[in-house]
Amino acid sequence: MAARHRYPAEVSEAIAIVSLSGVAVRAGAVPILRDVNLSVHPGEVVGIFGANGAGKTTLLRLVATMTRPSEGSGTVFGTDMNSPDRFEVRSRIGYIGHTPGWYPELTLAENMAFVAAAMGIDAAKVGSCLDAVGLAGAKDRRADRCSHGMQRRAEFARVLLTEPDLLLLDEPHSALDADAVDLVDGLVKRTVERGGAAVLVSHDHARVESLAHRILRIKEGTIT
Amino acid sequence: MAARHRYPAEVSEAIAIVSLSGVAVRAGAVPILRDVNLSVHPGEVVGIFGANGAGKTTLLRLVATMTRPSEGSGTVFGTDMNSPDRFEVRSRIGYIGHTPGWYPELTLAENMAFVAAAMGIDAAKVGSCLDAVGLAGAKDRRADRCSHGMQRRAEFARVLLTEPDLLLLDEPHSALDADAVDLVDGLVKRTVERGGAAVLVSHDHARVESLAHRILRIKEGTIT
Amino acid sequence: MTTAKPHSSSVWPWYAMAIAGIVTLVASFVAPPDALQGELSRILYVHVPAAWLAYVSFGVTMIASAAYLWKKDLKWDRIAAASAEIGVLFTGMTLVIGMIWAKSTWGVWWTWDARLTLTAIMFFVYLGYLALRRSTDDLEARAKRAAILGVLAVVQIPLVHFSVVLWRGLHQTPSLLKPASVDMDTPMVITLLVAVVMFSVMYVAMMVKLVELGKLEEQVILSELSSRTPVAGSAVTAPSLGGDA
Amino acid sequence: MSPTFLSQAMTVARRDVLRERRSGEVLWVTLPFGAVALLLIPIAISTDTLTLRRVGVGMFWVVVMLFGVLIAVRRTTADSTAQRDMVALTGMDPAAVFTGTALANFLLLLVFETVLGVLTVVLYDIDLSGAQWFPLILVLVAVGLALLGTIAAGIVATGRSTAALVPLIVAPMSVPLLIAATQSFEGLRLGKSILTWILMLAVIALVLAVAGVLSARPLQETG
Amino acid sequence: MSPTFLSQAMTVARRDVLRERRSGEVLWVTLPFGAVALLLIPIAISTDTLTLRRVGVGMFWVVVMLFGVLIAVRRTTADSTAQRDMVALTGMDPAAVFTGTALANFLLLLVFETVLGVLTVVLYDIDLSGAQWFPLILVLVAVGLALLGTIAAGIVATGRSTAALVPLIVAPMSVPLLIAATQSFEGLRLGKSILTWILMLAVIALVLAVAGVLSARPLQETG
Ligand code: HEM
Ligand SMILES: Nc1ncnc2c1ncn2[C@@H]1O[C@H](COP(=O)(O)OP(=O)(O)OP(=O)(O)O)[C@@H](O)[C@H]1O
Ligand SMILES: Nc1ncnc2c1ncn2[C@@H]1O[C@H](COP(=O)(O)OP(=O)(O)OP(=O)(O)O)[C@@H](O)[C@H]1O
Ligand SMILES: [Mg+2]
Ligand SMILES: [Mg+2]
Repeated sequence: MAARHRYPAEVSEAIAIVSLSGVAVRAGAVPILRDVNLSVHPGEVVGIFGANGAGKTTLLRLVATMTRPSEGSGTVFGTDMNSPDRFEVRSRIGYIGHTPGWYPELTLAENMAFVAAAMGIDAAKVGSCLDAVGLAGAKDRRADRCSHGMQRRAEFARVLLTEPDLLLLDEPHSALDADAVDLVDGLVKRTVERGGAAVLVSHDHARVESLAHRILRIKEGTIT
Repeated sequence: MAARHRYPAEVSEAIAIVSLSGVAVRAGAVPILRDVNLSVHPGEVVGIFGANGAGKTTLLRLVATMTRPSEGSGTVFGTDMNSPDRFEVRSRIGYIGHTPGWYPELTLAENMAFVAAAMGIDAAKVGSCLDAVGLAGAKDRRADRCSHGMQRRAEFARVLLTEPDLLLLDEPHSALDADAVDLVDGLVKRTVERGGAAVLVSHDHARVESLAHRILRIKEGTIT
Repeated sequence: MTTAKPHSSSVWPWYAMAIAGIVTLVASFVAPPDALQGELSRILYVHVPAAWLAYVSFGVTMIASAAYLWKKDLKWDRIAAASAEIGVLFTGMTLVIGMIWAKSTWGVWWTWDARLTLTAIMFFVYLGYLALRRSTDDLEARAKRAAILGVLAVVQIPLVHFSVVLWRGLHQTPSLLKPASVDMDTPMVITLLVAVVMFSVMYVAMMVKLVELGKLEEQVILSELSSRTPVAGSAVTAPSLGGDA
Repeated sequence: MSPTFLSQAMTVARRDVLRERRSGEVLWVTLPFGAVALLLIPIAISTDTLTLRRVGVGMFWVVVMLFGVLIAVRRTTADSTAQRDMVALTGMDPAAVFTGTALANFLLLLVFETVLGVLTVVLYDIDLSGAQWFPLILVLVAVGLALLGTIAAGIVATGRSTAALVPLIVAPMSVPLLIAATQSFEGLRLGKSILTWILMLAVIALVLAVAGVLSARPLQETG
Repeated sequence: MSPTFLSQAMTVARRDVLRERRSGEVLWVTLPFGAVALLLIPIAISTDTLTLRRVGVGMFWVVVMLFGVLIAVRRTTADSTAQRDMVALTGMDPAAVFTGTALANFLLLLVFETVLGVLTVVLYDIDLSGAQWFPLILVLVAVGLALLGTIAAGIVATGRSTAALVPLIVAPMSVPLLIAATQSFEGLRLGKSILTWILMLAVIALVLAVAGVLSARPLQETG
């Protein structure tokens, strides 16, 4: 099942999942990131800290191929970030951003079913994933009638559904209640055990330090 | 300056700032809150915990008079929540919700200046408030070009600007970096010292417990 | 990357434009007046070349856009943009001069002739193209989107040109680019040809100028972006509530 | 001291104008759309100049009505709950907010009408007799439409009822406006008195203004 | 195995139709608005039945063009960055997403056209000779408009001033469509052959389809 998701075991040690070299991101003439070098290897959990506005979200979206580098080059799963074929690796990436992106007029289950259908995943899995994050009872509730925390939980369900090899989590602990924060740990561990990797952006130093193998700090637009 | 904001000192001990009795909130036929009784007195800091989807945000918006009770009655600063004059007390309420509500096409300073003008506050104060939250350098940046954390910080600047007597903070610590989390404490203390009160909703038990005089828990729509 | 004298080529286009303008004017007044329209017919020598060169400009925009999509070289994007700007200018000229002409021959500024309307619409399409370019500052994203529009928008040319054939209207039917007969006097045709050549010279001169300018602008942006430019994040500092009042 | 009703309204209007200047929604989206509509109509009905001249004024008003209401409605309903909360929590009088919004809508509509009006006159070769009355009629129609759109948007913004109501609210109300507008132009052309129509426009505007201000408080944001 | 191009496109189309069924944007807002437009026109131009009959078909097409494009564009540009991220990260082929979106837009437009078409026939007392050709023409125009709107939304969607450019890009590009549509109806009325126009519509649709599919990958979300 979902064989396309698996990172080939034999090369997993050698090849970096993410590799950025000398990358800069600009918004018009305003530099946001510059000279970023980063490589993330299979099995790794990387924590990223940095002040508000330092460029953490920009970095995650860059790695997710949703923002293109203005300078420098990078690869994700060996695919060039600038290549028009970059959409092909996106199914292996699990990204959770600041705000959930569910379609407000669809129910959680319908939203998830859309993702499943789009990725060729068995629709039957949707229920169990929502169940796993404690949303079984709310699966037929429209997304815009779910509380903020419920929508965030559902994003974790989506990650469970798609089983990505690279997790990119932007402040994953926020909005989750005491019961649900462990979801983050569980998901990260699962992913790593499968030979994937995770990048966590957070202001919650204690939680991330206990989880990450390596902590990076963003300052002045570069990783220090 | 801003005398209308001050709670009359002589009655501040006696009169509750918020008083809800037997309040229920329904969305259509779905009950969200039921039989909520709550009173918040001047000088008090109340922490509210509860699972995702328990109704914490609904409660805060109810107190902020943005949602009306389907049943029961309540007052804020002595004004009935159902009265058509409830808009008159709103200027004394400082509410920070899950997502910032800045106009994306205006700069932070322009957004703030709008609030100042609407409330009859001297526009000169805008700069110093943004400065106090560490956004002096970004005041002329459009809100949609500010990071999530920057927008959240600006909300604290707005609270500094309007000097409310009742603070309603929905997960105030989230998205703030290590430097900025103390803003929450500072603001709450300032408000309380002025004779105001604060209600904090959070999943960050440690931080809120150190701040609050009283902790309430919401479960299945009622305060326990 | 930059040549030693980046400004060396920027003078001759001005001369070229001036000379071409003068030659066109002289030619139009030397030519004999038309039997029917009299002196007014001289407008033709500006009106028609302007329209045709607008076609050429947008055609070049189309080709350069396609080339950009093919090669992903920003050089092509600059050419496409410059040509579109000139095309808009020429289309505007056609419209204004045409309206003046219309007022004096048909008695109204505007009429619902297919060609007139479609020319106006062509004008809007390429204004839209230019507006699209102004909406992003990411050079590559801008180039890509503009290129796609630049290719699609070219349908306006045949539409304008053949509009007179498709509907009956007031406007002159094609008299030159029509396969069979040429129903103009030889002197008129020659003058027209001279004017067209002169407009082409103007077009080339303006292209050189604008492409140069575009390149220069890009260089200015890049040079201002030194490693010392503060990053966006430096605008945020640690908060201080200013005492514990 | 909390600001006066008028200064609150002005604050809101100023905000709206500033937002428009930044986003250019009306000036760069709706206006060109309207202009294109005026250009397309003759192509579509491909008829003689005489008919076009007769049809021109009417088309102008139809375009103004439709797009005018779109302008007023879009701007309000596009705001998020958080944005509406921010406004509500300034404690401004909902009636003042209504007035300010309507004022801004009026100004935007006036620009819209004027530009399209000039275009119509040029394109459709409109008879300009009685042109000294045009400004008055344009202003009155803009007032009416701005109020109408603002009321409709206010009803929608309160939640429950969806945007679906807008056309239902707007359609019947815009008919009298349209009739008064076209008839007063027709009257000018024929050299007849247009007092009745002007009065009708004024009355509509007045009724809508009163309705809007009175309904603002009961309709205030309830999430 | 990752799903085929076609199944991805169908997934997207099904999502769009479901969203429309829930929100009713097209059916309950845009459609009534279009109907209001058709109702207002006779009031505005207040002319004889004969002129109305002549003008009716043209007005129908103008309304279809303007609102049709609004439909196609609104639905795409209204989505938030987070929503677009979600779609992109499914790893679907951008060309399949384009195809699916265009397909859904086509279906919505067809409904829109049909309802308004019936309304036009009733209101304007349209000559129904050659009516067997109507479905073909309606379908071809809907295809063209849907593709055009989807392409335009794609071109502007990532820009900051987003929706601002759409009308400038789309409305003029729809001119060939408008011409072909009105001329084929004119042809039917006069009993002439409309093959050229049908062919023109088909060619436009084909060109747009190719352009859309080819441009989808280069245009894929770039933030
Ligand atoms: C606003 C008004 C007008 C516009 C927008 C306009 C536009 C154009 C355009 C675009 C062309 C190039 C056609 C082509 O070769 O494909 C053209 C050609 C021409 N125009 Fe006009 N025109 C206008 C008014 C007039 C008037 C008033 C006259 C004369 C009575 C006129 C006479 C001509 C002639 C003789 C040609 C050359 C025809 C040919 O060889 O194709 N135009 N016009
Ligand atoms: N219109 C509605 N229809 C049905 N249920 C609704 C509606 N609006 C809100 N709810 C439900 O009301 C409950 C309370 O929502 P609320 O946003 O107050 O939760 P919360 O305690 O703030 O949760 P969180 O910790 O996730 O922020 C949720 O379960 C939500 O799904
Ligand atoms: N279009 C733009 N123009 C100018 N500056 C921009 C633009 N987009 C983003 N920025 C700036 O880029 C910086 C990085 O933003 P980003 O969202 O990556 O920050 P972040 O590290 O995630 O911050 P936070 O902790 O607040 O989430 C911010 O300072 C932001 O203001
Ligand atoms: Mg961030
Ligand atoms: Mg909440």
